[in-house]
Amino acid sequence: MAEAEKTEKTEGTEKKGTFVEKMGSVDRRIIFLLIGLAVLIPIIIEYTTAIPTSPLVQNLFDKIESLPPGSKVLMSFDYGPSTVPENQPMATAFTRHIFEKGHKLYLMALWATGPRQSEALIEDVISVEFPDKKYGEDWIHLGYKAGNQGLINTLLSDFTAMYTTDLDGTSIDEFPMMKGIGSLTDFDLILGLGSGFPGTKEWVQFAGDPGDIPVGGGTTAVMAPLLFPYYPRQIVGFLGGLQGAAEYEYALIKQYPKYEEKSRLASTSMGPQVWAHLVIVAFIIVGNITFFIERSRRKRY
Amino acid sequence: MPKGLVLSALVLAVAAFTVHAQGEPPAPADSVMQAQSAPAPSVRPPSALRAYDTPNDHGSNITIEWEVSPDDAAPGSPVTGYEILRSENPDGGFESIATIVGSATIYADNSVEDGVDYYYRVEALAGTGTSDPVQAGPVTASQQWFDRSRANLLVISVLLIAAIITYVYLSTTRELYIRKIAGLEAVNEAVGRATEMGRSILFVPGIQDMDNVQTVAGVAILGHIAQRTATYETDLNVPVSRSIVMSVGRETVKQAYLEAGRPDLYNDDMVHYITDEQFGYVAAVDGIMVREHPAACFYLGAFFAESLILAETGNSIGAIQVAGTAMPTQLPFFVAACDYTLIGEELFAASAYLSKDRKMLGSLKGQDAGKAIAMLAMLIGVGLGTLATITGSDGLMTAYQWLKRLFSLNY
Amino acid sequence: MKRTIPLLITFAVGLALIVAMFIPHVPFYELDGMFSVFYDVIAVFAFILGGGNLLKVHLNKIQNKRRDWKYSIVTVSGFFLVLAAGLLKIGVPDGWSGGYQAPGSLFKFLYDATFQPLQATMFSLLAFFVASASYRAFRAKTKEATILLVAAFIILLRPTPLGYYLTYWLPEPLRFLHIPNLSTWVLSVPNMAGQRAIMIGIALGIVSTSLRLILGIERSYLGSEGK
Amino acid sequence: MEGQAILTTPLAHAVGVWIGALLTLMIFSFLYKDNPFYKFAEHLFVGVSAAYWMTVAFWTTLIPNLIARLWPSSMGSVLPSAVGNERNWWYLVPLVLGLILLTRLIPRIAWLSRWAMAFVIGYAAGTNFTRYLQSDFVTQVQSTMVPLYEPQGTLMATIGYTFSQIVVVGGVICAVIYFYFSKEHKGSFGRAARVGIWVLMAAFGASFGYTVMARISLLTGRMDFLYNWFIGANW
Repeated sequence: MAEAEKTEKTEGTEKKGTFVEKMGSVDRRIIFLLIGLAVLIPIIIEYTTAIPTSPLVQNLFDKIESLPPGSKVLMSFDYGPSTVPENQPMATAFTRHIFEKGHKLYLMALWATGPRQSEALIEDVISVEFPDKKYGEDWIHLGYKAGNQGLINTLLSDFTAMYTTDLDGTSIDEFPMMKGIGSLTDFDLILGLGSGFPGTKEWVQFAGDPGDIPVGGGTTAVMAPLLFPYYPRQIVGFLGGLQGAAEYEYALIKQYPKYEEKSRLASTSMGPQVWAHLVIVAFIIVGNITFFIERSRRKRY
Repeated sequence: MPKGLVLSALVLAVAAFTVHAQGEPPAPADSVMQAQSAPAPSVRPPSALRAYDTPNDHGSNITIEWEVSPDDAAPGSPVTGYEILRSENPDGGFESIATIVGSATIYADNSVEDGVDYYYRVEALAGTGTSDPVQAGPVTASQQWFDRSRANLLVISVLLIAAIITYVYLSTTRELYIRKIAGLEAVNEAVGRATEMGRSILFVPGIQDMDNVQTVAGVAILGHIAQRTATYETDLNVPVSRSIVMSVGRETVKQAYLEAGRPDLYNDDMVHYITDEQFGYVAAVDGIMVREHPAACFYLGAFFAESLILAETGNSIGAIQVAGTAMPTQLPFFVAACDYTLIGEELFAASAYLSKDRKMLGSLKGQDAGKAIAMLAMLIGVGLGTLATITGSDGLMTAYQWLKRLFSLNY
Repeated sequence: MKRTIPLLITFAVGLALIVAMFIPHVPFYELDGMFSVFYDVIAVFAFILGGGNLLKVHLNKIQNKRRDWKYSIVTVSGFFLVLAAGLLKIGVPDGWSGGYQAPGSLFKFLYDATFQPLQATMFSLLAFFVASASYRAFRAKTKEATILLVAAFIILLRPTPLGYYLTYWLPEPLRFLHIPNLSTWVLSVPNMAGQRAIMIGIALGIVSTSLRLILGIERSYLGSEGK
Repeated sequence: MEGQAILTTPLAHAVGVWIGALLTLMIFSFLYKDNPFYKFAEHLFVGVSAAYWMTVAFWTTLIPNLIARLWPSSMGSVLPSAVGNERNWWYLVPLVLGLILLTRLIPRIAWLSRWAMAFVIGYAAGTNFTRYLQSDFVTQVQSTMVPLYEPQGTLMATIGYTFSQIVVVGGVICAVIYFYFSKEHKGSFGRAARVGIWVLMAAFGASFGYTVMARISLLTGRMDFLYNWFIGANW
């Protein structure tokens, strides 16, 4: 750094850099400072952003909104603890919306680490915010079964052959909400929450297409581009990373203002993202404007 | 069930039973014994049982296929699964080796020995009992010497190897044109600049070990740069993140100083080990940069997220930076932050380019032949696919599917 | 002797692995797996050379009191402390049979207190460097640089409300120009085309380099053909 | 042992958090300029991480994959599961190769170490050849063979689909042409190469922009840690 400073100072003293030149070569430490603040301040003031919902997310929101109350929604937890920061806010937002509309929620998992995340959802959201919802009537916890896409295949033809009991081992015949569930085609919507293989893509390929069942869901940001080719024909919509979750939260708050306070998991962590991106975008604009001014000046001499 | 249906079911059962008895010797006693001991068959047996040695494997594996039992077709059917039995003699001693839930139609038995005859029976399972068995055999497992599902990969590999070897051979007789690569032209400029300023050159061969060909390519380029630092008597500093890279790097630099006729300038600590940890290594290299102010920094090899930390710190000390990697995720950062970047394949062309070795330059032409093959295949594939969808002709569609299969992982 | 045998070893091992791809028969089937375990074991032996060099360099610095020698004491003491804690399983609840990283062990404590925060913080420096790099690099100097700038700009706008307000008013037929859709398109069309071409190029480069190594045309550590 | 109880107590946790927070600030100080704090953190990180990876290699590779395979009976309490199985003589090969790599320490026979290097380079060439041929060459060529026209429901969607496919296929072809070494980039070939570098630049710009979000979330995590430590610590 010392060397770089020396050259900058010598340049500075020779000819007083005009404002434009100074803006053209801002010291990198100022940029660092602004990025640091852009991330720290939103954390301190817990700033939440209103991320306008993109059609990709809005379609899925409208689908759940338009389903008649009491529709059957299957939610599959296909991720591990490492992607909880991105996937868990999606599960939370979906669950609130499903219960708000009086739909029936079926929890299952293609990943062995899935049930741990669905249990966290039960403790933090279901039992706290919806104590009136009865287990076995409004929601049920079916747990993990091995087989990846092979499992989806079997469930498509005979759901109860694989899930003969719920997670705790009580036979499914005792649960009223399991009546009439012969195969995946009996569900009104499948939500695949994924971060890798098997994930949302496998739910589209092995359940959505063959069984003609509406499929939606959410994935980590890095997996999102893989789902774009399926939208909108084979997938109703999906949430891409934290931003997708924040957009869904924003749509949920717009529809049900009572969630304004509680439903802020994704949008608070999107605060630093928005501010930092704005700082970067601003510096790019500044850099280019000064570049064009200097070039036009040089052309004139 | 209305009486008519029961009657037809019975007739069907008898018909199915006689049709599939062909595997067993039709000793009347045997079939009679079968009929008495088995409870009235509640479900009809599966059909078309086939057992064969699983192809393209290293043996001890037999695959069994069958059609689902006629009762299993409709959803909500009484059939809950299938039982697989195996024996080494056709008449008896069958033991169950697997029960499969759901309407499966295939099973791979990997608990067999090669060269032994096996007989298989499959029965449909229902709540109340099992259907009559259907039998197949004898079948023996064996190892194959050639994996037919990779025949297409073999063709493509032979094609590429042939292209490369022919051009390597041709290059010894004919002059070959190789286009300019900006990053490599800058190597001499960078070494010259460091010598003028009396400052050192920093070389980072990536953070992966020698089992990654990008690191091997980086160390090969290190050899050529070391020859130049030997002739110009410039300091060379090579911090490495893996111990094997240290050993191979030292051998390479030592050889280069030998060939440049300056073994006296070489000392082992030019190439020194820091730590295997990606970010510990980057923290140390950043420290070297800001304290020793190298005039030129080379980042050539496999990099991960730390690439931008190196490039930005290098930029802050005003060094010429030449980077090269075959990690698509890191190329954007090198392109943005460094003066010159070797993009993907250019990293592998560097050592041929710098050494001017005719055979190596020939192999570059072989790579170009590989590109021609790839482009041709893609263009033909797209052409066939488009025409097939527009005209809807089956001939074009099968040609298109065949070409796609030629470039698939199991042929 | 010093040159031909290494070339033969590389030729034999490389060729065997390529051939093993096409032959499922017993010896070749697990060749790849076995060689990778052999490689890991060699890498562990190499650690002795690497670690030895690290200690030699820093102990040398301390002895000759060269620049920043005091910090070398930190490296050497940190090194021995963690190595002793790990190899001797100090503090591991069930002694020798317990896991070396078991909670309660000194090794785990040192990992959580020093290694993990240092690693996470060095990684997080990238947020600063991404900003300074984009300020410096995304300038419309040449056509290529302009395309680089425009593509990055579209993606950078996506999470910001600026991106939404900039294009939400566009009428329905121009819907694909909305920032979210445009950035999706840029990511899944030109970006995919570029990545695919780079990967095809890299694959050919690696096939050619591997062949040069196996045939002994590329010799690097053995010195060029001349000598 | 009474010792291990200490390291899991809340006090030990608090000490750990304090050390972590101080080291975090030391690394951040590098952003301003090189200083003694950063030097301390850097040197500590090098020593600790080198020893960490050596310990990991010792317990996960040397013991289970070499010593347990050659002397299973000696495992005793360290790896009880291995005591039963019988010796596998094949593992003498890596043992010998590892030892001759160490001959680098003895200058007179240091040339022997090249045999071990030869094995490593042969292994690299063989595995990379097969892996990259399959995953990067064959798969990428196949996934580019996509029909340019395919009905997509509405007319607008079909036009969009066809346009995108043309850009993808054209982009891949031009970018591959850019990588051509043995042909002058002149005339129509040169123009295709130029379009190729534009496609590459668009790809680099897009993936640069796309990873910014991931990098910012890393910093958010550290700032969160520092903030909670700062307000949590009872000054």
